[in-house]
Amino acid sequence: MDTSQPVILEMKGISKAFPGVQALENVDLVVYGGEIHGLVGKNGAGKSTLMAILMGIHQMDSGTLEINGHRFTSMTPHEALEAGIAYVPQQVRMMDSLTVAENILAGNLPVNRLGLVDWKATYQEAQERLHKLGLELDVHERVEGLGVVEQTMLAIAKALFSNAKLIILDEPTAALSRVDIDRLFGFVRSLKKMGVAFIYISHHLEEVFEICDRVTVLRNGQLVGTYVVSELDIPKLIRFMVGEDIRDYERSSSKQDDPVLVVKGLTRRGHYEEVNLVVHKGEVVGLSGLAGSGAASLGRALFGLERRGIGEIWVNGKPFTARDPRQALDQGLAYLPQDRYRFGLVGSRPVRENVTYTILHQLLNPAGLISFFKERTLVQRYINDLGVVCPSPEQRVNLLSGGNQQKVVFAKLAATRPSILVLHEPTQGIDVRAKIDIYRIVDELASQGVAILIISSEVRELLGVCDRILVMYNGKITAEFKAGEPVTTPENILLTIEGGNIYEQKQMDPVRS
Amino acid sequence: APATPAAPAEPQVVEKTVVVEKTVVVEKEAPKTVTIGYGAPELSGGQGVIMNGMVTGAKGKNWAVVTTNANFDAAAQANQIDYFISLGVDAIVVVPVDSQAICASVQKAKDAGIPFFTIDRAPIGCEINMTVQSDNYMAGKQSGEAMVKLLTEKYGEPKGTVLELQGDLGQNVAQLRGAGFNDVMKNYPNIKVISKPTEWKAEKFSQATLDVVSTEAVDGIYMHSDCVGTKVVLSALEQLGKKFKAGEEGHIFLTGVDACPDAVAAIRDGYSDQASSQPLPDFGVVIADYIEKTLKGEQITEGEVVKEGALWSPARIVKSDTGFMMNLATTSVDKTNASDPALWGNQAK
Amino acid sequence: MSRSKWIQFVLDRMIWFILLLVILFFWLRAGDKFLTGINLINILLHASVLGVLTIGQTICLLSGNFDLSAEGAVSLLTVLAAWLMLPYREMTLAQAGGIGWELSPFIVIPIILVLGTVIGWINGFLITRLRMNNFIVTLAMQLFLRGLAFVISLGAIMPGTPKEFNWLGGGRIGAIPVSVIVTILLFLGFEFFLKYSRFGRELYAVGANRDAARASGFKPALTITKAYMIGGFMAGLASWMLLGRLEVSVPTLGVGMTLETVASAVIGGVALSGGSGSIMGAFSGVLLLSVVDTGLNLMEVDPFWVTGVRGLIILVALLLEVQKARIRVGAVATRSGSSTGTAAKS
Amino acid sequence: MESNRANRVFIFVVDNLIWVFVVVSLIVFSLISKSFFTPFNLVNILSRVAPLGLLVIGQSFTLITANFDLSSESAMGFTAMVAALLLASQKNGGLGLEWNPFVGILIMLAVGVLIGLFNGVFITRLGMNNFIMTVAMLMVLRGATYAISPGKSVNFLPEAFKWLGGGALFRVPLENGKMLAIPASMFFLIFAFLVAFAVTKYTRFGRNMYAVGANRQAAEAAGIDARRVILWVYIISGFCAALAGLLDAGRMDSATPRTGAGLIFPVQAAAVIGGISLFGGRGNLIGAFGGVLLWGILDTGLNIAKVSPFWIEVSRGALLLFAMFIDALKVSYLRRTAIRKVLSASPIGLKDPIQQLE
Ligand SMILES: Nc1ncnc2c1ncn2[C@@H]1O[C@H](COP(=O)(O)OP(=O)(O)OP(=O)(O)O)[C@@H](O)[C@H]1O
Ligand SMILES: Nc1ncnc2c1ncn2[C@@H]1O[C@H](COP(=O)(O)OP(=O)(O)OP(=O)(O)O)[C@@H](O)[C@H]1O
Ligand SMILES: [Mg+2]
Ligand SMILES: [Mg+2]
Repeated sequence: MDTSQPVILEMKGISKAFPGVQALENVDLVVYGGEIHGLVGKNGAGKSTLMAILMGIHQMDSGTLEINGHRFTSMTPHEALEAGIAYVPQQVRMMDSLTVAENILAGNLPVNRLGLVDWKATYQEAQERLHKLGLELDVHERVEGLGVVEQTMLAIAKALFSNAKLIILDEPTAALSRVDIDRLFGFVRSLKKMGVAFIYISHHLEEVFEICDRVTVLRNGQLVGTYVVSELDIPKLIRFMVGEDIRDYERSSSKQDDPVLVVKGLTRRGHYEEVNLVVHKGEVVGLSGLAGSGAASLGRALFGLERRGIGEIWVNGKPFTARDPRQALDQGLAYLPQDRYRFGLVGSRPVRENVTYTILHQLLNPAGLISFFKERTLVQRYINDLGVVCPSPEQRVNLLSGGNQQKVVFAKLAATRPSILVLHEPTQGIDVRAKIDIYRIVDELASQGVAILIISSEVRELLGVCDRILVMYNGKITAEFKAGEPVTTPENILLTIEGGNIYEQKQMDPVRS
Repeated sequence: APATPAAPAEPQVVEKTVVVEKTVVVEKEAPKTVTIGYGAPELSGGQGVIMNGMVTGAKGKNWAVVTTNANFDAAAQANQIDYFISLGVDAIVVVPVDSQAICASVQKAKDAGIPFFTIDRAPIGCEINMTVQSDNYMAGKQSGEAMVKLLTEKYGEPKGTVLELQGDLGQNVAQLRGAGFNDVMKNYPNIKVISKPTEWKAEKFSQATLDVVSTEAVDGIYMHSDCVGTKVVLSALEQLGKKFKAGEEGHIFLTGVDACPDAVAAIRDGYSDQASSQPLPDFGVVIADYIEKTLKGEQITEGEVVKEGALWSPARIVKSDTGFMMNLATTSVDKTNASDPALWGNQAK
Repeated sequence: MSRSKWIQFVLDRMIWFILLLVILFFWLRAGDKFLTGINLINILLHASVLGVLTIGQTICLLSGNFDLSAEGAVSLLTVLAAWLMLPYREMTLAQAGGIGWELSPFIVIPIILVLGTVIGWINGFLITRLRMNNFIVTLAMQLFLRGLAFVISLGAIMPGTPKEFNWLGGGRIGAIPVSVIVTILLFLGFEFFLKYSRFGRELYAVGANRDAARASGFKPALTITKAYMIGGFMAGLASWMLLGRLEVSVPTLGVGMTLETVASAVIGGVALSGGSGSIMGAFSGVLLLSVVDTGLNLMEVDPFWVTGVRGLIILVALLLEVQKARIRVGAVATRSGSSTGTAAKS
Repeated sequence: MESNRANRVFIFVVDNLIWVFVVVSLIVFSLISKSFFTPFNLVNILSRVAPLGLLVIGQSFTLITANFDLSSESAMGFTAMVAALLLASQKNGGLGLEWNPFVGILIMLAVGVLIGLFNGVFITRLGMNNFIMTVAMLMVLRGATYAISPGKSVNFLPEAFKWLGGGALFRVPLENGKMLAIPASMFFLIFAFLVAFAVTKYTRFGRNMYAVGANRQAAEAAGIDARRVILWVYIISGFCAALAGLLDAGRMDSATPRTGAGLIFPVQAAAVIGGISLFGGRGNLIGAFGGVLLWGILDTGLNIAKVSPFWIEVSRGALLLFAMFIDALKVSYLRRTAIRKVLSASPIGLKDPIQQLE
C-alpha cells in the first residue's frame, strides 16, 4: 500500500437496518488512491449493503461519508456518480442490444458540426479509449454478443470513462474461468498503476491475496478490522471473517461399487468427443477443463438443456433417455446450473416455492392440489437440514444472501432424491463458511448413496471433495486423477487442464502462462 | 348497427352463396360489362344485407359489382373509393361511413368522371348524382309520436320517463333518429328522456337497460335500432322480471326504428308497441334503375314514383343541393298493421 | 411492528380501498339509486363477461404473454353457437336464422367450449413450437376469427337463442343472476387453483423466469400452451354467457374487449412482463371498470361525455393507486429510523 | 469463399426480411391483378398509409424506450377535431370562427404536444404505469372528441390546411392521357420517416432513447436522464399523432368523431412486424416503415384481389400469421446454424433472442 496517495474515501460509523436485520453497525472504511482494497465477510455480512450506501442506493441510518474531502450526510446515486464512484455488479447489466461503442459513450456520443452523431468518430473514439486502457474489443459488436469477462472489463472501462476514481467490483470473478480471471486481473493492475482505486469484494480469498493491498473484514454487519494483506495469511483471514477457526472439511462418505452413471462414447460435434465416464454410488467425481473444453456442455447436455449428440448413457443400469430436464429428474439425474440467477432460481418467488418446484407431483393431495401442510413440513425440513438462513420460507428468494440462495437450489435438487447429481460450479459467489456447508451437504448426499459429478474450474476445491478428478481438453477426457495418489497435485491437474501431459515431465509453470 | 335491411320487392329466393361471392360477374352479350363499385360502411346487421340488395339489383341488370367494407373507418372508405376510381368502374355506390367525410371522395370521382350514388345516407356538403334513402329523422319522429300517444293513453296526459338507447353518436344515422325522436319529446316537458349511448353494441343495449330500468321508473324505451335492440332489451326486462304484454300491469312500451322481423313479431305478440319500418330492402334494386338511366345518359326527373304493391311506394324524387334525393316512405308499424305481409319484416321464411 | 404490518396490509389491498372510494363517489353523485341491492347486482352482472375474459387474459399475462385473440373468439363463438342452434331463415334479411341444423344447446355448448380451447391451443402451438411473437400471433388470430364470424353470419343478426342455452347468461337464482354466481365462483376457484395447483406454480415460475422454470423440470412451452387453452376456454365460456344474456348474436360482439381485459388486469396489479399479480387482483380491476360503467349509467351524464368521464375516473383511481409506493417508502423510513434508535435524519 | 459470399447474402436477406415480405407481396398482388402495379395505385398506397405511418413513428419512439402509447389514435382524432372546429364554417359543422389555417395547424400541433406532455408527466413524474395511463388517455380523448364535436363531423376545411394530407405536389401525365397527381402526403411520409430515422440514429437524444429502452438503469448510470427522455418521446408521439390528424383530416377534407378509432392495433402490428421490439431498445425506423408499407399493401391488395369484404379480415389475419411463420422459420434456421449474432441483430420483434436460442 502506498500511503503517500491521498485518501479517496472515508466512511465512518455507518449503520443501517432493514426490517428485522441490523445489516451494518458502526462500520468504518478508508480507501486510498491507487489501492485495491479487499472487502470480505460471510454471506450477509453486509458488504453489498455498505456498497449500496456508498452508491446512494440505500440511505444510511447514521454515519458519515467523505469522498475526496467532500462530506456527505446522505447520498443519491447521481451524487455518487458525480463524486467518481462506480459500481460493477456481479451480474453486469448493460445495454445489451447496443454496440460496445455506444455502451461506452452512451449519453455523450460525439457529434459533428450539425449536432448529429458522428458514428465514425464514435467507433474511433471508443476504440481509442479502450486501447488506452489496453482493452481490445470489437467496438461494432453488440454487448449481448460478448463473453462475461469482456462485459465485466467493459463495465470497468466504462466506469473509468465517466471519470470514476473508485471502482467497486462485486464478486467479478464468480462466473469466470482462470484464464479470464488472469485477463481481468491484468487489466485491473494496469489501471491501478494509473491511480485508480478499487474496492474488491470476493469470496475467493486466494484472489484477495493475489490482487489486494489491504483488506477490510466485516462480520454480521460489524467491522472486524482493516489489515495489510502482506501481513496476513488465509487461515487468519478466515478466522477474522468467521469469528472462530473452522474445522477443515473432511470427507466421511465412501464410494461403493455399483456404477450409477455410465457414459459411453458420447459425441457431439464441436463440443465433445468420445466421452467415457463412470460415476459410482456414493462417489464424488470432479470434472474440470478450460472454457470451451466441453465440460460445461457435457453437464448441460446430460440434463437435457442442450442437445446431447450420439452415444450411450446409463443410469442405474437403465438406459438414460431423457430429452428435457423433467425427464432427467424423473430418471434420477439432477443438475445444479452454473448461473443460479438465470437457471437456478425464480427470484421473485418465495423460498418455499423454489424448493418444491421439482417435486410438486409428490406433494399433491388426493384432490390433485398441492398440500400446503406437506409442503411446509418438507420445506422446513430442508431449511433446517441445509441450514438455510431466512426470516421465513415466504421470503422472496432473491433477497437472500448468495450462500443461502445456493442452498435453496441444493434443497430443490436434493428433494428429488436423485441417483446422480451434477453440480456446475457449486460454490460460485459463496463465502468460505458456506462453502464448507456446501461441501458437507455434498458429502452428506454422497454418504446417502448419491453419485455426484462436480464440474468446476476450482481445482483446489475439487481436490478437497472428490474421489476422482477427470480433466477435459478440447472435447476429450484427457486425464484422470485419483485422490491420495502422488500424481494428484494441483500443479499436475492444472497442467493437464491447459493441455499439457504430466508424463512428459516437461518443466513448466502450471499456474500461469 | 342500424339495420337498413334489404329484401327485394318482388320476393325472390336468393341463394346464400350469392352473398358470399365476391363479385357477381354475369357475362353479357354486349362487349363491355358494366361494373359497379359498392362501398359498405360495415357489414353487421342490415349493412351486409343492403350490400346483398345491391348485388341482387346488379344481377338483375347483368352487371358486375366490386364490393368493399370500410369497417366504420371513413379513411378506409376513402381508400376504397380511390381504388374504384383506379379500377375505372362505371358507377360508384356507397353507404357513407360519414356523410361529410365522403365529400373528398365525391370530388375525386367527379374529377374522374364517374357517377356517384349513395344509399341510406345523403352526403352533407357536396353534390352527387343521386341518393336513395328513407328518412331517418322521419322514422325517429314517428316513433316519438307513437311514444307520446302510448304515454297519454296510460296516464291520461303526456308524462313519464323514457329511456333512449342511442346508436353511435358519431354517425348521422343515430343523430337523425335521435333528433326526430327528441324534437317530438321537446314539446312535452313532463316526459323525461334518459339517453344512453350504445355504439350499436348489443352488450351496451343490455347493460343500459338493466341499469336504468332497475333504478328508475321507466315507462317506455326507444331504440335507435330495433334489429339489435328488441331481443336484447326484452331479455334484459325478463331478467328484471319486468317483461309484460301490452295491457298488463307494468308493461314497458317499446318503440324503435327499423322494424326488423323480431320487432314486428314482438309487436304481434304484444311485447312491443311500435316500429318505424324503413322500406330499405329495395335500395339496391331501386337504385339500379337510376344508375342504368344515368349510364345511358338519360336525365333523372323530379316527381312521384309509384310502384304497385311496394310499401315504399309512393316515393318522391326531389332535387336538393346534394343532388337528386329519393325518399322511400316510412311506415309506422303497430299492432293494427303488424301482420301486413308487405312489411319486409314479415318476409322472412 | 404491528402498526407497520397493518399499513402494509392496507397498501397491498389499496385497489380495493380505491374501489370503495369510487363507489362512495357514485353514491354521493347518483344518490341512493346507486347503493341498492339490485344495482349492486347489476354491477356484478356487468363484471361477469368481462370478468371471465379477464381471468383468461390474466393467466396468459402471468405466463408472460398477451392474448389479443379472445375478443375475436367471442365474436366467432357467439355467431357460431347461434348459427348452429337457430332454425333456418332466409339470409336476405338483416336478421337471419341459423344453418338449420337446430342443434340442441347441450351439443352446442360443449362445441363452443371445446372450440375456444382449440383456438387457445393453436395460439399456444404457434407461439411455443414455432416460436412466433405472441403479440402478433394473437392479433392476427383476432382478425382471423372475427373475419370468420362475418363469413358465417354474413353480418346478420341472429336472434332468439333457446331457453336452455340462455340459462347461464340470463337465468337467475332468486334475484341473483347465474352468471354472477358463476363468475364469482370462477374468480375464487382460479385464485385457489393458481395458489394450490401444480399448474399455478408452473405458471408463475415460467412467467417470472422461463429458464429457471425449465431447469426445475417444468415445460414452459406446455405451460404457456395450457395458459392459452384456459384463455380460449374462458373465451368460450364468455361467449356462452354473453349470447345467453343477449339472446342475439351480432358478429361485432366482443369488439374492444381486449383493452378492457388487459386494463383490468393491470389495474389489479398484474405485470405485463409476467410472473406477478393475482386473479383476485384482476377481479378488483374488473369491478372498478364495471362500477364506473354502472355509475355513469345512473348519473345523468351527457351521453357525449360518457367515454371521456369513464377514462377520467379510471385515471384518478390509478393516480391514487400509484401513491401507495410513496406511502410505503415513508412508512418504512420512519420504521427503520425508530428501530435503530437514531434520530430521524432530514 | 463462394459459400461465404452466399452466406453473407443470406444473412443480409434475413436481416431485412421485412423488405422481402414487402417485395414478395408486391409481386404476388401484381400477378393477381393487373390493376395493382399501376403508378396510380402505388402512389395511393403510399399516401393512404401516411396517417398510419405517422402514428407508427410516434409509437416506435415510445416502444424503443420500452413504453407504450396507446392513446395516439385518440390524440389523432382529437387534434383533427379541434383544428376542424376552429377552421370550418358553421354551416360545415365548425364553430364558425374560420381561423387562419396556419393558426389552426399550430394549435393542433400544440394540442398534440400537450397531450404527449400530459402522458409523459403522469408516467415519469407520478409513476403511472404507461400502459394504463395511455389506455385511460385513449378513452378520455375519444370521449372529448365526441363531446366537443358533439358527435358531428366537420368538413370543408381550408385549402392550406388540406394541402399536406390531400393536396398534390405536382402532376405527371400517364400513357393513357390521364394525369397522375403526386400527393404531398406521400413525400411527407417518406420525409417524416427519414427524419425520424435520422433522429433515432444520428442524434444524441435518439441514442439515449435506445439506451433507456435497452437498460434503463445502465442508461441512468451513464448520466442519461431517463425520465426526460421518456417525457420527450411522449411529446413526440403526441406531436406525430397531431400530424397524423392533419394528414387524415386533409385527405378526408373532414374530421369525424371517429377519426383514428381502432388504429392502435394496426399501428403496433406495423411497428412490431417492422422489427421494433415491444420490450425496448431494438429495431429501427426504416424497418418500421417496411411494416407500414406491408400493412398498406395488404390493405389495398386484398381489395384489389377482389376478396369478398366478408373474407378480407380472415385473409389479413391469415397473411399476418403466415408472415410471422416465415419469421419463425428464419429464427429456427438461425438457431440451428447458431448464428447468434445475426439473430440478436434480427429485425423482427423477438422478446429475447438469446432465449429463442435455448
Ligand atoms: N433490500 C433488503 N431488504 C431486506 N434485507 C436486506 C436487503 N438487502 C440486504 N438485506 C439483508 O441485509 C444483510 C446484509 O446483506 P448484504 O447483501 O449486504 O450481504 P453481503 O455481505 O453482500 O452478502 P453476499 O456475500 O451474499 O453478497 C443480510 O442479512 C440481507 O439478508
Ligand atoms: N450456442 C452456441 N452456438 C455456437 N457455438 C457454441 C454455442 N455454445 C457453445 N458453442 C461452442 O461450443 C464449444 C463448447 O462451448 P461451451 O461453452 O459449452 O464450453 P464449456 O466447456 O462448457 O465451457 P465452460 O466450462 O467454461 O463453461 C465452444 O467452442 C463454444 O464456442
Ligand atoms: Mg453481496
Ligand atoms: Mg448480498
